[in-house]
Formats: sequence, C-alpha cells, structure tokens
Amino acid sequence: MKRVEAIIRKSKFNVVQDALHDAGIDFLTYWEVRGQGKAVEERSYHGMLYDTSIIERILISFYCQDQFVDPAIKALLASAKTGEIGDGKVFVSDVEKAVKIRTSEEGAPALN
Amino acid sequence: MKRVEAIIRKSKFNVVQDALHDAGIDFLTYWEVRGQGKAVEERSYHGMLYDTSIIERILISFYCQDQFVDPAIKALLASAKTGEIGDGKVFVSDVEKAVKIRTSEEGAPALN
Amino acid sequence: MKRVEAIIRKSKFNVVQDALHDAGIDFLTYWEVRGQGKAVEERSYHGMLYDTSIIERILISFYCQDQFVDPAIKALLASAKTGEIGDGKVFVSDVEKAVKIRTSEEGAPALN
Amino acid sequence: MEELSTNVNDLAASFDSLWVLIAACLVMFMQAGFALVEVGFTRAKNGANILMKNLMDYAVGSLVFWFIGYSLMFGEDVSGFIGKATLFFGDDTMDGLPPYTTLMFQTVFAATAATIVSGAMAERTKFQAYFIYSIVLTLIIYPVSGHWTWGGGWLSELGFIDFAGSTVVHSVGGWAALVGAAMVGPRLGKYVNGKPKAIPGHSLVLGTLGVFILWLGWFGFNPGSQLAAAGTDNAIAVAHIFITTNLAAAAGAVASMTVSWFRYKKPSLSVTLNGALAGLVGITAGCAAVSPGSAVLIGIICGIALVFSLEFFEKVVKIDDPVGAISVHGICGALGTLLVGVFATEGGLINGGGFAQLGIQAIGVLSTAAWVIVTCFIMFKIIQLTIGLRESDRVQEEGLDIYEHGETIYNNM
Amino acid sequence: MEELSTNVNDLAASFDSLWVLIAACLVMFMQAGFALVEVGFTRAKNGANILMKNLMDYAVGSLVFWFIGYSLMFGEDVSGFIGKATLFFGDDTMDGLPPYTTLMFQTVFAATAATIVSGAMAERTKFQAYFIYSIVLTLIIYPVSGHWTWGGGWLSELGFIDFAGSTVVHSVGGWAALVGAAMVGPRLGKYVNGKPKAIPGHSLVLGTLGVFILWLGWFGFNPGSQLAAAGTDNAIAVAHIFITTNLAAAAGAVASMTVSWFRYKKPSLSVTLNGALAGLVGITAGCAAVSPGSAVLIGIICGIALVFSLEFFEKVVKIDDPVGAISVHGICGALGTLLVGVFATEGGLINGGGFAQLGIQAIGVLSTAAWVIVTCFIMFKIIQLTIGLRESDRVQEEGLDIYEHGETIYNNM
Amino acid sequence: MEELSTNVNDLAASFDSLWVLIAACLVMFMQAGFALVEVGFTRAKNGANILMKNLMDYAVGSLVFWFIGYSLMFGEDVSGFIGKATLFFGDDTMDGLPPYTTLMFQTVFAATAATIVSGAMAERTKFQAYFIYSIVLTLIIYPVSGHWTWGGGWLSELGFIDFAGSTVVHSVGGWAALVGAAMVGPRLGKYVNGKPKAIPGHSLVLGTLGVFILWLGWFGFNPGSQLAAAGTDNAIAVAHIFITTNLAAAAGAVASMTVSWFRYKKPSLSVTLNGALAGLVGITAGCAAVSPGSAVLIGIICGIALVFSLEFFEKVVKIDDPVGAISVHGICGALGTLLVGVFATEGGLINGGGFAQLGIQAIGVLSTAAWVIVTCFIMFKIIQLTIGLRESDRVQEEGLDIYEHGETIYNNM
Ligand SMILES: Nc1ncnc2c1ncn2[C@@H]1O[C@H](COP(=O)(O)OP(=O)(O)O)[C@@H](O)[C@H]1O
Ligand SMILES: Nc1ncnc2c1ncn2[C@@H]1O[C@H](COP(=O)(O)OP(=O)(O)O)[C@@H](O)[C@H]1O
Ligand SMILES: Nc1ncnc2c1ncn2[C@@H]1O[C@H](COP(=O)(O)OP(=O)(O)O)[C@@H](O)[C@H]1O
Repeated sequence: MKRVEAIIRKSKFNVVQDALHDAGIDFLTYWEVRGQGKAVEERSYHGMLYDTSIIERILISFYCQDQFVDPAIKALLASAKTGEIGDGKVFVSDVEKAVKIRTSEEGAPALN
Repeated sequence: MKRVEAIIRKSKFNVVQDALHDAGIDFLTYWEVRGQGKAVEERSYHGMLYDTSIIERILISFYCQDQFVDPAIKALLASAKTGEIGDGKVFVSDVEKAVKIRTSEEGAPALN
Repeated sequence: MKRVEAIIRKSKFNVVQDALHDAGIDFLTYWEVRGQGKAVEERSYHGMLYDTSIIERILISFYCQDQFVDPAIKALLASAKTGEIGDGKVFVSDVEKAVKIRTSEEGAPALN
Repeated sequence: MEELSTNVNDLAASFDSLWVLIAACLVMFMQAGFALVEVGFTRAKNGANILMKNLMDYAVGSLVFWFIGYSLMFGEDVSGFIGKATLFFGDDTMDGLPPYTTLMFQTVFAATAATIVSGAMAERTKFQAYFIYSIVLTLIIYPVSGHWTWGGGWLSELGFIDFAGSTVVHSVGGWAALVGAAMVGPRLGKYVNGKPKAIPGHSLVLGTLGVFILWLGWFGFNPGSQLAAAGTDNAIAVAHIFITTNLAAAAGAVASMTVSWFRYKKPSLSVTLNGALAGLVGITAGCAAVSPGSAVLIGIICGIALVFSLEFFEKVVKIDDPVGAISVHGICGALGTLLVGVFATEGGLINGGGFAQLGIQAIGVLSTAAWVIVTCFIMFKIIQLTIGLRESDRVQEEGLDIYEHGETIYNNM
Repeated sequence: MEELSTNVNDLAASFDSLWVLIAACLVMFMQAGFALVEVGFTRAKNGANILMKNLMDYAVGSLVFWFIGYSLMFGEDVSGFIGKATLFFGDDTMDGLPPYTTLMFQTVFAATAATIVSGAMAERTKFQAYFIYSIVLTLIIYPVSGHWTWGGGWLSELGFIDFAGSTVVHSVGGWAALVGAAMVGPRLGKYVNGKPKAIPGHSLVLGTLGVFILWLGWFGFNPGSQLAAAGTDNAIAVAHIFITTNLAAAAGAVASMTVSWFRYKKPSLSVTLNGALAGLVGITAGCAAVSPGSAVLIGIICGIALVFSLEFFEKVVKIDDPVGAISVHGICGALGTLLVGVFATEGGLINGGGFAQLGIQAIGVLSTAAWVIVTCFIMFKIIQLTIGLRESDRVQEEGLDIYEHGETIYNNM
Repeated sequence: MEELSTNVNDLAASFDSLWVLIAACLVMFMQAGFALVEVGFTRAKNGANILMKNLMDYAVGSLVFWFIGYSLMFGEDVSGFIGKATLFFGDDTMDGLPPYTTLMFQTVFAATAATIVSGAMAERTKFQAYFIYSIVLTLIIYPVSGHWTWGGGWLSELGFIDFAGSTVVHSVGGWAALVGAAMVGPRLGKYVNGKPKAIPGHSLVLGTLGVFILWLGWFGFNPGSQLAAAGTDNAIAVAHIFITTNLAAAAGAVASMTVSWFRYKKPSLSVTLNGALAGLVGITAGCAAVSPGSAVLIGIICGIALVFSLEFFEKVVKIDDPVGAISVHGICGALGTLLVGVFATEGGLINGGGFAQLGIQAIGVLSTAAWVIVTCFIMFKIIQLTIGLRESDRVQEEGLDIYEHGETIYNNM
C-alpha cells in the first residue's frame, strides 16, 4: 500500500482530479499549501514591489494499492504539466496499514 | 515509531480529540482538508444545483510509539464513526526519527 | 530519500526558512496547522475566558537526499527554538520515489 | 399674507416629513448593522442562515406591518389595548406628517424589534420557525404593546416615558429573544456537564463594522423620534438628542471596556462593542428627557450592567445567547427605561421628582415584558409542537447553511 | 412682505437642493454596495480587479460626466436626440436647483449605469478594456438615451414614464452587460461540454452587506428623483415613493425566496438577495406612479421573473453572468418599465387607461435597448480588435489580480 | 407679519441645524471607514487591537471633547492662542445653530483627527499608550491649534483659509502620526538590513469598503462645514462643495492609479485607494474657495504627490506607516492647504492674487505642524518613559490581539 503526495498548481486541480479518476484513483484528500521552489512571482503592495518565492499550490494526498501508483503518476505527469517552472513534484512512500472508519475494514477494502 | 493519519468529519473533531486523549495521545497536529470519497453533498448557488464530491474534513496527524497505535485506532473508530458514508479513514506508516525542538531530545521522549 | 516534517511556531517561519536555505534546503512546502501539545493559550470571548491547547503552528514539509537531513535538523533546532513550551517537533521518514512533474525526472534530480 | 403663512407652514411640515424619512433611512441601515453583528458573532457554517433571517424579517416585516400591523399599533384606540385594524394601510394625504412617512418610520422600528431575536436564537433554530415568528411578532405582538405606549393606549395615558423605544422596541425584542433562546435550548456543545464553553464568533471585524453602523443608525432612531425638525424647539431637541445618544454610547463602551479590563485582565473588543450598544439601548427611552451628564451616567450604568448580565445569563440562568441580545436589548432596555424615572430633568428622582415617575416606568417595563413573554411563549410553543423549533444535532454539527439553504457563505475554491 | 416671500421661496429652493444632495449621497454609497455584491459573488482571486473596476468607473465617470457627458444629456435639445455639448459643465448660479446640485445627482446616476457591467463581465475581462468601456458609456452612450427620456428628447415628448430610471439607468447598464458578457465569452470552466457549472461567489456575507447598502441607496435613487421636497405635494410624493420602493423590494425578496424554495427545495440566500434587487429595479420606473399595492405586485412579478431569467441566460442562452446583472438590471428594468403601463394609477391598463401607455412604455424600452445594444456592440468590437477584451486562460486560472494588479485582496501570512 | 418673519427665520435656522447634524452623521460614519481601512491594510493578528483603538478614540474622544476640549477650541479667545475652558460644555439654547449641534459636529471632527494616528502606529503600539494619546490629543493638542484657525485665534485673524480642515484636522492627525510612528519604530521585520519589506494588508476588500465609506463621509465633512444650508447662497455653496469634493477625489484616484501604472507596471488597487483619499484630504481646505476645474488639478497634484510621498517615507526616511496615514493626511493635508493659495478663485496665485495668500497658508501649515510635532513629541516621550510605547518582539510576532485583548478577530473552528 502506498501513499502518493503530489504538489501541483492550484489552477490545475480540476484536470488533475479528472485524470486521476481515469487512472482509477477515486478517493483523495487535498489541501492548500504554499511552496518554495524555483518559481517566483512578483507582487506589489502599496506601490512596493516584492518578489515572492512563496506560491500557492495544492497538495493532493492519496493512498492506494501498489499497482495503481504507476498509472496515477503517469496521469499526474500528463495533466499537471505546463512545462513552465513551478509545476511541482510527486512523492511516493510506503504505508503499513489502512482502516476504514465506517466499517472498520482493513487493508485493500479500506482504501475505497 | 509510527505516524497515524486520520481523515475525519469536521463535526467529529472534538469527540475524537477526547477519545484520543483517553487512549494516551495527548499530542497531535491537525488541519482542514477537503476530500473526495463516496459521500456527495448537494449545494446550490444562484439557484443552480451542483453535486459536490468535495467535502470538508479534518486531517489529524500524530506521531507515537508503536504500542499506542492500536488503542488509538480503536479510539478513533469508536468516536469518529457515524455509520454513514463519509466517515473517513485512518492510515499508519513508519517514522524513522523524531526530535523535540525545545530540548533537542530524540526518540520516545521527543514525542511528548 | 527522506521526508522531513517540522511543526514550528508561526512566528518563527521566516528565520527557519532562512536557516534551512543555508543548510541546503531550497525547496519546501508548508501550510498552517493547529496543534495540541503542552502549550496552552488563554483567550476570552464575550468576557468568557477559555484555555485553548489548540495553537497555531506551521508545518514545513520537505523531501531531500539523506545527507541533507542532519544539517537540516540542526538548522531547524537552532532557528525554531525559543526554549519555551510550544516550540514543536521534527519528524523524519523514508520516501521511495520522487518525480518532477515539469520534466518527468525521477530520483535525486527530481528533488530540486 | 395668509397664503404666505400657509406656505411657511407647508414648508415646515414638508421639512419635518423629510427629516423623519431620512431618519428612517438611518434606522433601516441598522438592519445591515444587526446582520453584521449577528453573523460576525457566530460561526461561519451558519452564516447564510443568519443573513437570510435578517433579510427576511425586514422584508416580511415591511409587508406585514403595512398590511395590518401598523393599524393595530396606531389605529383608533380600542379600550386602551389595541388599535383598530385597517387592511393595507390608509390614504395618501397630509396633515402633520404624511401618513406614508409615519408608516415608513414605524416599519423600520418594527423590523428592528423583530431582528433582535435572530441573534439570540442563532445557530440552532429552524428557518421556517423563525420565519413564522417574525410574521407574528410584527403583525401582533409588537403592535399591541407598542399601542399601549405610542399609539394612545393605557401606558401613554399613565404618563409612561419611552421616547424612542428602549422598552417599546428594544426590550420587546429582548424578551422575545429570552423566551426564544430559552425554549430552543443552547447550541450543541455550548454546555458540557453544565459548564458553558466559549464559542467565539467567526469575524469580529464584521461585528465591529456592524456596531459602527448601528451607532450611526441610532442617530436616526433617537433624534428621528422627535418626528419633527422645523422651528427652534425642534432644532434644540434634535441636537440635544444627538448629544445624549452619542455620549451614552461612548460612556457605555468605555464602561464595559473598563469592567472587562478589571474582570478578565484584558480589555475585550467583543465586550466593548456590546457596551456601546448597551449605552445606546439604555439612552433610547430618555434621550430627550435627560441632560448630557445624565446620559453619560446612564451609559456607564448600562455598560457595567451589561457585563454582569452577560455572565448571569451564560453561567447562572444558562440560556445560550450567542450575540448577547437578551442582555443588550432586554436588560439594558428595561434598565434605561427605569433610569428615566431617576434622571429625567423633569420628574426624575435625582431632580426632586420623587418616586412617582419611577413607579410608572416600572409599570411600563413590567407590563410590556409580561405581554411579550406570555405571547412569545404561546407562539414558540405552538411552533415547537407543529413544525419544530430546534435543528437536529447533525444539522447543527455540519452547519445550518448546507441543510437549510444548500449554500455556504465562504467558498474559497 | 415681498422680501419675506422671496425669503420663503429661497428657503424652499435651498431645501429642495439639500434633499437632492443628500439623495445623491445615498446613491453614491450604492457604489460601495455594487462593489461588495460583485466581489462577494465572484472568486477571491479576481477581487482586486473587480474592486478596481468599481472604483474606477465611479472616479472616471465623475470626471467624464462633468467634462462633457452631462451636457449631452441635459444640454439644449438638438432634434430630440442629444443635448448640446458644453465643456466643463456650466455656471454656479441658482434658479430652481443649483446646477451643481443637478450635476452631482446626475453623476451618481451615470456611475450607477456604468458600474452594473463590471459584475456581468467579471473574472475574465481585461482591466484596460473595462476602463475604456466605462469612459465611453458615461461619455456618450448613457447620456444620449438618457437625453431621450430625461433631457427633453423624443421619448419624453411621447409621454414615456421612467420616473427614476428602470430603463434610463438600470436597463442601460443591463443591456451593456448583456453585450459585454456575450462578447467576452464565459469564464474558463463555466461551461463543460455545454453544461453550466456553478462557480459560487467567495463571500455571501459581503454580498449581503452590499444588498443592504443598495436597498438603502435606493431611498436616494427613487425618492431623490422627485428632485424636490418642499411643500405639501412634494412631501406626499417623497413619502409615497419611499413606501412603494420599500414594499417592492420586500415583495421581490419574498417572491424570489419562495420560488427558489419550491424550485430548488431550499430557500436560497443568493437568489433572495437578487430578488430584493429585482424588486428595487422593477419599481424604479413607476415608484411615483403606482400605488403601494401595485408596488407589491410589481415586486412579486420581478422577483419571480428574476429566477427564471437567471436560469434562462445561464442554461439556454449560455451567457455567463457571474452576478446576475443582466437579469436584475436588464430584464427587471425593462419589465418594471412596462409594468408602469399596467399599474399606473393614471393611465395604467388595470386602472382603465387602456393600452396606450403600455405601448409607449414598450417603445421606450425597446428603443433604449436598441441604442445601447448597437453602440455597445460597436464599442466592444473595436476594443476586442485593438487591445483585446478577454484575458488568457492562464490569467483566468491563476487570477486576474496577480497578473493585472500584482496584488491579491487576501494576504494571510 | 413680524411673527411670520420670525417663523421663517426660525425655520431657516432649524434647517441649518439639521443639515449640520446630518453632516455630522456622515462624518461619524467615517470612523467605520477608518477602522476598515486600517484593519484591512494590516495583518489579521493585530485586527482586534486596531478595531479597539478605532472604537476607543471615538468613544473617549466624544467624552473628552464634551468634557473640556470643545471649550478650549471655541471658548472665548484668550490672547489668540486658546479658548477659555468651561467644564461639561454649556447650555441648551439657540442662537444661530443650537450649541449642541455645533458640539456634535465638532466632536466627530476631533475624533477624525485622533483616529488617523492609529493606522500609522498600527501593529506595534501598546493599547494603553494609544489610549492615553487619544485623550491628550482630543483634550488639548487638537483644540489649541484648532482654536487658532476656527476658534477665532491668531491664524484666523491673519486670513488663513482652511475651510473644512486639511490642516486643522487632517494634517494635525498626520503630524501626530509622523511623530508617533517615528518614535515607536518600525514593525518587527519591516526593515531587514535597512531595506524595507512589503507587509501586505490582510484584506483589501475591507480597505476598499472603508475608502468608499470615507468618500461618502467627506460629503458631510466638506459641505457640512458650510454650517448652513438655508437660502440661495448656502444652497449654491453646498452644491459647489459637493462637486469640488467629488471631482478632487476622482482625480486623485485616477492620478495615483496612473502613476502606479507607469511606476510599478501595473495599476495598483492599494495605491489607487490611497489616491482617492489624497484627493479628498487635499481639497478639504479649498473646497469652497476653488473652482471645480481647480479641484481636479488639486486632486491630481495630491494623487501624484501621494505615491512619491509613500515611497519617500518608506525608503528614505524609513518611518514605517502601515496604512500611509502620514502621506495621505499629513503631506496631502499640507499640500492642499498650500494649494488654496494657488488656486483660490479670490486671492489665489493663478487668479492674479499674488503670493500673499500663499504666504499666509504656509504660515498656517507650518505653525500647526510645529505645534503638533512638539507637543506630540513631549507626550509620546513621557508615555515611552513611563508605561512604554512599543510592544515586545514576542507580542508583535504572535500578534497583539492575543496578548493585549485575549481575542482574535477570525475564529474559524
Ligand atoms: N523537495 C521538495 N520538498 C517539498 N516540496 C517541494 C520540493 N520541491 C518542490 N516542492 C514544491 O513544489 C512546488 C513547485 O516547485 P518548483 O521547483 O517551482 O517546480 P518545478 O520543479 O516545476 O520547477 C514548490 O512550490 C514546492 O511547494
Ligand atoms: N484512499 C484514500 N486516500 C486519501 N484520502 C481518502 C481515501 N479514501 C478516503 N479518503 C478521505 O476520506 C474521506 C471520506 O471518505 P468516504 O469514502 O466518503 O468515506 P466512507 O469510507 O466512510 O464511505 C474522503 O472525503 C477523503 O478525504
Ligand atoms: N507527537 C506529536 N504528533 C503530532 N504533533 C505533535 C506531536 N508533538 C507535538 N506536536 C505538535 O507540536 C506542537 C508543539 O508541541 P508542544 O508539546 O507544545 O511543544 P514543546 O515540545 O516545545 O513543549 C504542538 O502544538 C503540536 O502541533
């Protein structure tokens, strides 16, 4: 069982969601994060310009069985990419256990 | 040392917190997330109905020693459950190291 | 490849960011969380005092190669510490895979 | 010559009329103030519900008061108790003030009384129940007790002084709030093992803006109740009322802040805001009858009383009142009305008038309270037994907005 | 004696002037109301853009209308079509109302017409394009059709009744919004495979405050259009207009709420808010000409029509109008103007006046619509072909605020 | 006949009085505008603190100005420098305006001067220190320099023109802000190695609403300062002032936007908002004395000056002024006062009046600045040495709200 974390552009959220759905990922959790990466944005306030390397991103987190990871990454790469700096990253790590609160089921059936 | 991540209903947060406390989990971190699962909610805007599979949840994350995991999951299952679709999930994964910033302590003493 | 999660005081964010930069961590993601720990804050509302053990923190999450972990923790401990209750924790866990969305690169080059 | 003098009289009358209408604008704007205070002092998940209630009590109140309520209040007196009913108001003439001017001004007053309740019953009351309540209050409850004092009824005969409505408007709203809040019960999670928990409002900045708007609106509420502006006497009276109103509000805010500072160790914004309102409610009865110095004292007394009243209802009586409406409008409204008997320049206790006026004030306060509490109890009981008053725990937990209105006020994605 | 009588006349005239200026203040405040409604009903990422547009159309409109627009509207009539142009307005004398009083009042009306469009074109229109639009509208488009009805042009000759501007102001804004929103196209993501998706506004609490402010402002808009307050007749008329305005708004809100309740199973706040506005826009033409009872009916009709109009544009015509400006101002403005022909106490269909007035109303509505639609089409086409009208997808995705203004409205860290 | 003529005079006087009171309402509402601008342009963690300051300076100011401040400003002149003190104001008669009308109007002016400072000293000043400051300013500093110009003191003798208070009110607030902000030092993190960092305000939508409210309030501030409305002359004057006020604000907004567009490549909302205020502050002195065309020029000059002044204080002088109060009220207030000497229709430089008036204006600007800067320096020094002026770093980091008030403005859970 794996945990996949993808940090993507806020504006790409909807397409990514659809792409993941097609790759078999129906369950996910996400929240807004800010990130520091290569992309910078220029803003001004009261006439004062400031470069911010702090940009708004969405972090999508989902847990899935091992065989779904590769299609999901593929879907993510295809849908979240603009080719410009700031597209984000995907990280995969191992998970030991999953429990579904409603039914107390564990393992694979807990994932959906 | 384990990391437990529980995605629960926002409205259950207070009871879950109390239940975890009774299970020996006094330290935790949480934030608001949105989730896509089986539960859908109907909303309208300007007279336009829309189904949203995007619902508000809270993600509770805590790090604890291995022996606390099972009681904590039990407490979670008991307190966060409504039996209706949308109750959420619990995930457990392994953690290598913990450090307490205030004291630079590592390992078990760093957890509380 | 490791994932480092640090829960710190909101007010320390800027110094921590600079310290991490000096320790070679240029890429990170963060978001606001609330935490329950030893620190409590007294608030009042409508003349009613209430103790809250729920305080605002920032969770910084970054993925890096193994050799960066120790310098990063050192930097974190030095910069985020006030010595008072509520300074927060650092957790390290293992990551299997990283992919950079823009270039589809994997492994170490995906991290920055 | 005669023509010219008619001209002058007409001009004066039209001037009076316009002032009352402008004052009505200010009072109407108080609806926005109430909406902001109430939404700001409650949680975001019930925001659409509370805004809808505020919008609807004004809309429905306007219709219902025009339809029949006004006539029950100001129609020909029927045995001192109620006015004679006339459907769809009356005619479009002018004698003194144009009737529509009076209707407009009285409509916004009726709506003020109605809207007070939504805050006290916030976050747990069914929308339908509130909807019906607001019709009944504006249609019958408010007009009847209003008739007693302002419509030529028995209290006015007695010499009861309530210039702009500390009792007629505010404490009517306050007592209705008391009954409603008591009957609907506290919000889920407000009392844990009998101990009250603080449920902070989601935006004090909205609450503060609301209080500023209310303070502004009160310059229509009180000075507008002079119902005239032309000529020396009216000019002096209106100016006087502006000053007493403003000073009492200022004194109320400072007093509440000071008490909160001593009692809770820190000067609390939420308490201070309510303190300003307490001063305003308190001065409403006596704004024309007391001196500026007495206005400051009334403000201070109400500002202090407010803090203890809030605690009393929260901790002792255990009625959950999210915005403090019972204390602000009910208690300070009653207190302010009584204090007229103490401070009135003519007939007040401290000005050598003895206890006579104070006694009359007490009769007015108590009889109005009794009327409102009894009728509201019956009304809410009927609602409770039919369509129900209280939202289920589930709805309270997830927020009334989604279940009642299918909408949330903040949508960030 | 003569002197005294002059005094009285002067006094009356100065009284009229002051009332019009106070009314102008209320109407000016509607700019804040529009800004809040528009920013509340759209997404936060485009908030600075929409606030800027609202600020700028008022600022630029004020300058441009003073510079030349006013004279095109109210200058000496040139063959019924347009007023004679004078640069930088005129003089500082007094005869009837002081000219600057009229200028002030008319400026805030012109700005109201202009600001309606920003909501309909929100979240996807280039700031520069909007900037130019607002200049052209206030400089030429609005003054010309305004001249026809209010400036002594051919429609006023015909007997067209539009007391306070359902057509002259609101539907001018509404038709401009229609053309603009159609030409700029729907927001990215609004239609997926031809099916509309809801894009909820980011803060209904701001939207609600905006509606309360607009409702308040309308008490300047309609009664202020009496342009006088002195004397019995004016007093009665102004009071009458207050009542018709308030009742229509209340009825509109209740009607829209009821329809939404039946149609969407839940009473919707966002719909109810627009319902109040629909009632207000609808009564604007006839506020002085219809009875309070008829005002309620007009409010109900507009409140009902609104809900279906919103759906019609969204689902059938597929014009994306984030705040519903086309329906509220265009459709209800036209409807309200027509209904004067039905409900007018003198000459209305149901009051035995036959179809004559109704026909004239239709001519007024249609000719104004035609003028605005044609000129706006030309204007937006030119803008489109030169500097461009629509923001790129990328800018829409990430928000106009960052790209157009380098600023975001909420900054939490 | 005589009676009738008395009637007419009384009527006119009561009409004047009412206008001044309505204007006072508009000016009072500016308190809400200031509160919103200041809380919107600063960070959420200090929101309760800044709202509390805004509420308190109005509340305390009202009490203190009534208590003694008013008499120091308008009491019998004592050697041109100060008015004779009377406790608890005076009597309740009428001769010209009712005294309480004047008190009300002057109170809201005094509170305006006081409230300007809270924005400049925001996010790092102790609440107690601010509380004391606001008492001293309204009690002594403002009344004295106000006496010089408006109370019959030496500047008025000299012929100094400051119709509605560019100098008397705004730049008094501005200079106090300058001294206060300089002495309390920049916010923690504002200057890193001497380089200023932008600290964006947490809600530009609140800031924008605040500016609209201020713009509205200025229609009380400037035209209300005519202190009369009855008769032809007053009607013309009031209308004139409405127009100059509105045009200057519009021009200021457009000018600032344009400069920001060129200078920062994007039209900035935060700058434009301040530009509108700059125009308003700038026209305040000359609103009655200059033509509408000159008002536009004054607006443009102030709008341009504002942008450079903001940069100057931020980057060169390195005084941290979170809302730009020093530039808006201090600099543009002084500039607007001087420009009266240039543009006044009678006596202005460009109207052939030579340098005489300009010289007098400069004396007024400088002497008032000197008075305020010296007295404020002494006051803040004493505060600094006793209870302290500046919050500790820890409190600034975590927010003043928790430490000073135990409350936060946003509570989302
Ligand atoms: N090593 C990392 N650890 C945590 N977050 C990261 C890491 N690298 C990138 N991110 C996140 O991804 C976002 C995009 O990164 P950036 O380097 O700008 O993109 P790109 O790789 O497309 O150039 C960053 O804002 C940050 O939130
Ligand atoms: N595999 C998963 N990965 C990440 N989040 C998940 C996953 N499954 C469920 N969730 C989260 O849990 C929430 C509840 O899931 P849902 O399927 O509606 O509950 P239930 O299992 O009780 O029917 C979802 O909204 C989502 O946030
Ligand atoms: N075991 C844990 N799991 C998750 N979060 C934790 C844990 N321990 C501490 N935290 C987070 O760190 C924050 C600070 O912890 P606290 O115990 O107050 O600090 P300190 O160790 O400096 O006394 C908490 O508010 C919480 O968010």
